[in-house]
Amino acid sequence: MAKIRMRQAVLQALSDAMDDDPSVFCMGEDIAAAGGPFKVTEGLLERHGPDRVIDTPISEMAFLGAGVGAAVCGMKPVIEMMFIEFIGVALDQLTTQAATMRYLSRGRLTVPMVVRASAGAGQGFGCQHSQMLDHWVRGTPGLKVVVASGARTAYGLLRAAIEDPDPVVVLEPRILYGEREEWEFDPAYRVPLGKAEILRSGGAVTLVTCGAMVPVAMEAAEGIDAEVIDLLTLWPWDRATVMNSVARTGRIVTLEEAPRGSGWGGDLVAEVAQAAFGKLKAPPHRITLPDAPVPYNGGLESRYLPSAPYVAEQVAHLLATDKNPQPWWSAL
Amino acid sequence: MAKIRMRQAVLQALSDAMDDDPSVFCMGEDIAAAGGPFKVTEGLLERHGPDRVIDTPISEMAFLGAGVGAAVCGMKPVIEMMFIEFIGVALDQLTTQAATMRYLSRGRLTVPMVVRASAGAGQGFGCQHSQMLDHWVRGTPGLKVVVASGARTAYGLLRAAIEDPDPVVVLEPRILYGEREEWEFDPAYRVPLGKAEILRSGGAVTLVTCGAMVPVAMEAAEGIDAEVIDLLTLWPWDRATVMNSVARTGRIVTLEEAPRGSGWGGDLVAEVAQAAFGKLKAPPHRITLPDAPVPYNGGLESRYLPSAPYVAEQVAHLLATDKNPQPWWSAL
Amino acid sequence: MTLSNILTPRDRRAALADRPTQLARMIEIREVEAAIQGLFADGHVRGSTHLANGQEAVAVGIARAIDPDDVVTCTYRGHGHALALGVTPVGVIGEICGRTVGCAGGLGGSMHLVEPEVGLLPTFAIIGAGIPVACGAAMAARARGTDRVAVAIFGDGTANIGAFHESLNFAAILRLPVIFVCENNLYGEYTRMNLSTPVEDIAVRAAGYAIPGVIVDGQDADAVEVAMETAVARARAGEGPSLLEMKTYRYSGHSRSDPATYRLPGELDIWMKRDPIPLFADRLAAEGAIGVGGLDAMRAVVKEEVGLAVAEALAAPQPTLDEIFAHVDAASGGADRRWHFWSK
Amino acid sequence: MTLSNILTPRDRRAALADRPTQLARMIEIREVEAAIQGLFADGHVRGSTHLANGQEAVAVGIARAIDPDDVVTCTYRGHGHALALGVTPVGVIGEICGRTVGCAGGLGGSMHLVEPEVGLLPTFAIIGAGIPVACGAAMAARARGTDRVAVAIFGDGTANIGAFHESLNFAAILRLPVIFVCENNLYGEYTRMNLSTPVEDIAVRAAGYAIPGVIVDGQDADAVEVAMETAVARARAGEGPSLLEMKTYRYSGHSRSDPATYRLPGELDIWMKRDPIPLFADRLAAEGAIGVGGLDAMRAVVKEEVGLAVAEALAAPQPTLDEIFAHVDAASGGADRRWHFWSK
Ligand SMILES: Cc1ncc(C[n+]2csc(CCOP(=O)(O)OP(=O)(O)O)c2C)c(N)n1
Ligand SMILES: Cc1ncc(C[n+]2csc(CCOP(=O)(O)OP(=O)(O)O)c2C)c(N)n1
Ligand SMILES: [Mg+2]
Ligand SMILES: [Mg+2]
Repeated sequence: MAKIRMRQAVLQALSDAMDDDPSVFCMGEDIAAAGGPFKVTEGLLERHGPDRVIDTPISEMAFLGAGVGAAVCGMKPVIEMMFIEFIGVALDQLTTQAATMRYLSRGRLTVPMVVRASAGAGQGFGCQHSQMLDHWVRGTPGLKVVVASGARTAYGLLRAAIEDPDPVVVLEPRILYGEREEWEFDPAYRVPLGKAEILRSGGAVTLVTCGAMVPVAMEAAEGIDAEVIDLLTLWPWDRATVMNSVARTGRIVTLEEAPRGSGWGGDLVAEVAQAAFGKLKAPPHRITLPDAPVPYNGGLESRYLPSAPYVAEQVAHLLATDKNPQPWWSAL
Repeated sequence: MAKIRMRQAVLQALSDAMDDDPSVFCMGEDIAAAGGPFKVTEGLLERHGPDRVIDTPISEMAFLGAGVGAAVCGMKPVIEMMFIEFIGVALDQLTTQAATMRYLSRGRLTVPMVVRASAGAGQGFGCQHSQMLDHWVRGTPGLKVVVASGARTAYGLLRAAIEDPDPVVVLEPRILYGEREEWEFDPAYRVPLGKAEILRSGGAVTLVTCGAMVPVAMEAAEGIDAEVIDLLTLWPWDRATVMNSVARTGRIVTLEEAPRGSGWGGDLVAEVAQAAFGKLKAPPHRITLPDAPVPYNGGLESRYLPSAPYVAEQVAHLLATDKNPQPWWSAL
Repeated sequence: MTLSNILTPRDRRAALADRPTQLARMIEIREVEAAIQGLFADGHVRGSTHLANGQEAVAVGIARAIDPDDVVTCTYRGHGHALALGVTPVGVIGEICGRTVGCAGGLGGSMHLVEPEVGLLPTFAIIGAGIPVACGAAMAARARGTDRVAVAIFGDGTANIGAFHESLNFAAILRLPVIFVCENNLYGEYTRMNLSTPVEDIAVRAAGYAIPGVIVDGQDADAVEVAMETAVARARAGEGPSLLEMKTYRYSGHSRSDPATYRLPGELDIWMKRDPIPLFADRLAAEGAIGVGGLDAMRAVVKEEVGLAVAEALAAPQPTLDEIFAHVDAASGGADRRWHFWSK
Repeated sequence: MTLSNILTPRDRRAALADRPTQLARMIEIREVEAAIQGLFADGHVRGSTHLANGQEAVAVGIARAIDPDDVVTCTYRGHGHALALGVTPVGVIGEICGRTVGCAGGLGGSMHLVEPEVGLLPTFAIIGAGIPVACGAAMAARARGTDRVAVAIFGDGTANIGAFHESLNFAAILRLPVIFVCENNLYGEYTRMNLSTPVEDIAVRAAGYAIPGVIVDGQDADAVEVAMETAVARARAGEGPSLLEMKTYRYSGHSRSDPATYRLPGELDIWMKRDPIPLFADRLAAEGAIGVGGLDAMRAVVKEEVGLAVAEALAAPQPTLDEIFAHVDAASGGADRRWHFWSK
């Protein structure tokens, strides 16, 4: 049982996948010689060589598109988008090209490509380098979206994504790269795509979250009879696990690292409200970011992001009153 | 009282806005000399001249970004994206640059820019030219998104969007360009951003929709006691109008031209489920597109899109049973 | 020359080795485009369609210079390339009419023709999108130890989109076996090139990436073939990419019923004087490869074949609703029909 | 030379007319970057920060050649440009420390410095994003009948992104009054230019757009100024855009605590031998504009000023929570502080 950092788990997953399958290769900006801006790919070049660990020019459209072409022709490219925001200059290749290749070729051509991207707030990178932006890709037919929440899930999701025959976006919360997790490393370990995980069982409320909000939710859940679910796959998400939990608890709260207007919780809560109609003990509740860009200042950013005490307070209020608490900014 | 086509209303709105405000100019591919691929800007060049009606190279990133810079420097650019899909090669300029300019300059610099885009399915343009894709921009702090549903709303929304001090995306359902609407033309007419419209009052169910689905909803509503709401602004959407209607009807159905995973109905239904908790007579219901790309074949595409009979059938089933009907494809 | 409709795409491709067949293929493209124009007028074609009549020599010249195992990314203006590469007239016309016999089963349409058997990826409807994808195919070819190359075909207007620039730089720095073919037909939609592009020759941009930039007579199928062969040889030898600019012209408007009133006066006539079909026919006659009246005889045969293809396409069934869901992703449950490039 | 901290940005800009002040400004940039490095080490700077020490001559040369009413788009590596254009050391250091006295109130951070008063738009953190925006500013200048120009400043690595290509073509075809300034410091992040770009000079790419492409000695403030003046004159005269490539070098790593172990051996020393500050100081001495020991004296004064700025920044309050919501859109209710370019 060793404690490993998420950064190491991602590196291990990439390296193991390249050991197991010669068609896997990695490509991105400064991932090879420099070992990655977040040291995620350190040593990958030395181990697998320059033909399989490739530094690119600053040309997201070119290397994301090249990933599509390489995947169609029998390779399994793993493309790194250093920050998810950068996909804003190349989105077409992922959502319009990769996602329609199988459909337009009537199943003859497929795009087994993985796009890895660091994402999320909390480290003072400012409003153009701190978002999750899963809504840009979530719900695109033919495209899957997953979010890691620590070393174990990062390894398991990434291996599963690389083995998936279709394009998968893997979001890696940047703030978790350095976090260590107790995990009995197992190279055969996979997190099946489309499956959520119950991290903590509870009877009073189902708290669904993902990514960097998972540790926040777990801390907040202490002392509350909350069932915490790590959604893991944002699209297509695990309806059964969520619905079964809500059937037991009768209450649903989502904890989302996104403003309400673009968060994954809308679709999820809508589905719950439909499936559990008449069976909920309290109104569904969404804990989200405010409708504003991410502030740079440390004090502001740490308030901007939901903290464990804030989440605990929100959930406690819901349990105590069976009414929706106001978000912190309503008091301003 | 004249019948005018939506295409003419858009043209009139652009021309009137340019007459009223010298800082307004239009830019896009083939909008000037050719009068636009859908003949929407026919005559605009002749009336307002080449300095204000500008043909661009095929460079979405350049001319969308130029719109941002021109807006910051006192102009009111109206940028045409011929098909909304094309924003996939330039999204960064809209969501990451335009939307954060006011925030990063602490209110000193603003981006009064309008991005017009034709959108939607139904005409056999294939899966890369037939989507709404409002989810790419919806919910972005600092950015508004509206959808026209006919000549009147196209004129009113576009004029209001051009007068708005912040960036606004105006989606124009391509399939409606040729549709005629009875409307007493009034150059002072505006559709306030952020306000929905009740097109038909009813007591049994609130049917919320927008864009090309509005005529479908209206036809479907005949013979049903349905209140039909045209949302008009997708972000920020009109909470009050929707909630008040649901408070009266006790039932909510959304009709969305998007697969469920990316449709605007998720957030809306989640909000309704929260605000009207315990007061709904039936589970909320969402009528969406299937989770598949848009097919080219005519028979397939016309089934792929919700038709009036299908919507009527879905709503009738909900009213009769107070249970959610299955989508048509569940029978396949 | 053989009845194209009873041959497989690969057979049709192989048949191009025969010079008279090469001429017949150019005529076939011309006739198929004419047929599509008619089908559009008759309401059998939905949405939009982009004809390439006038550009036949580019398509056939490229198809002759590469192997069916080489990969091609092309655009919505791809009917001619699809036919040249080997897709049958029924596969092309059927797709454009949305029928099951179409090369994409009727779900793709005019802008998305496809045939992996002859290396054609689904043609791209977003400007520039196919260019980086061709780079990736070239990366795969090299990584898998084959000497396959990739060809990216696009237009003059597309030379102003970011993906063009990024791809040429990317391919140059990685020395990828890819050939960038710009079909310069002088117009991007309704805009003449001089109004969107400050240089007259796209080929000059190659210097910005230190790769060869070659201007080619796109009306001469042999000139296209020779230029392609040089670039392909260079690519297969590991010497990197090339940019070829094919000077050509489209006789039809940009799409649908565009009357192309924006053309410069007389321009069309000047180009028609160098129509690629008689130009090539005369050469074959001089070579003695076809006899007197050979062109007319050939045209008659091809016309008949295309007529048969149209009839077959229109007689074919429409796809069923389940096709919408058959191939969205691996879980869709559509039969596994995966094509494996370069697998022994 | 005057105490920079008590001057407004516009005053500081005007003060650059004085050549000793020009030298002092270069020293100021050097010292502010050094201070930021220290503040980062001490934990006062969050996220990332990108220093421009070594590139001071480019910043000051540009600032001298344009007016405060001209518009500048720059990148995350913008501390030097912000200071040169006129932003006060407190405005820069304060922003990077997230304080209210920062030029973006502490909400933007190191990558987003801004000061409309001197034409600086919020610096862009997405590669290439500022280039088309500068084109738009140039369109506005022309549309509004002013002779203002726009300057887009970006790096060598950025010359490989689509926005660079599209913008140069766009500006060329519209003959926009914009100057594209590529600061070629030989590296894009941790990658040497030769590994990402097949040409040695970015300037050669100008030929692909039929605009002037000029290589400039970026270590010589006067050379930068002269080259800029030519391009600016051309732009103001309506003759269109230019691409200037400033050959320079960054002494620090790409960002944060990057040790820059990827540098070629000896490369740093070679560049330091042509450090822009002594180079310019010697020239001023030769002109008699500064006396013996003038440089040291000046450095001492600037060091003290920067020390005061650091103290003032660290003593300043943190922004309050309501600032998050003050300027999201017009409805946010933040005070209307709109800046109007070129309004009488
Ligand atoms: C990103 C994007 N922008 C715009 C379009 C619309 N469009 C389709 S074809 C075309 C003209 C392309 O001209 P060119 O590259 O010369 O090719 P040609 O049609 O002449 O073969 C345009 C602008 C598109 N499909 N994608
Ligand atoms: C679209 C995009 N891709 C990648 C990055 C990450 N990134 C930030 S700086 C940088 C290097 C830029 O190099 P250059 O253009 O030479 O500018 P310099 O930093 O040397 O001034 C990269 C790749 C980004 N910010 N945006
Ligand atoms: Mg063309
Ligand atoms: Mg650089």
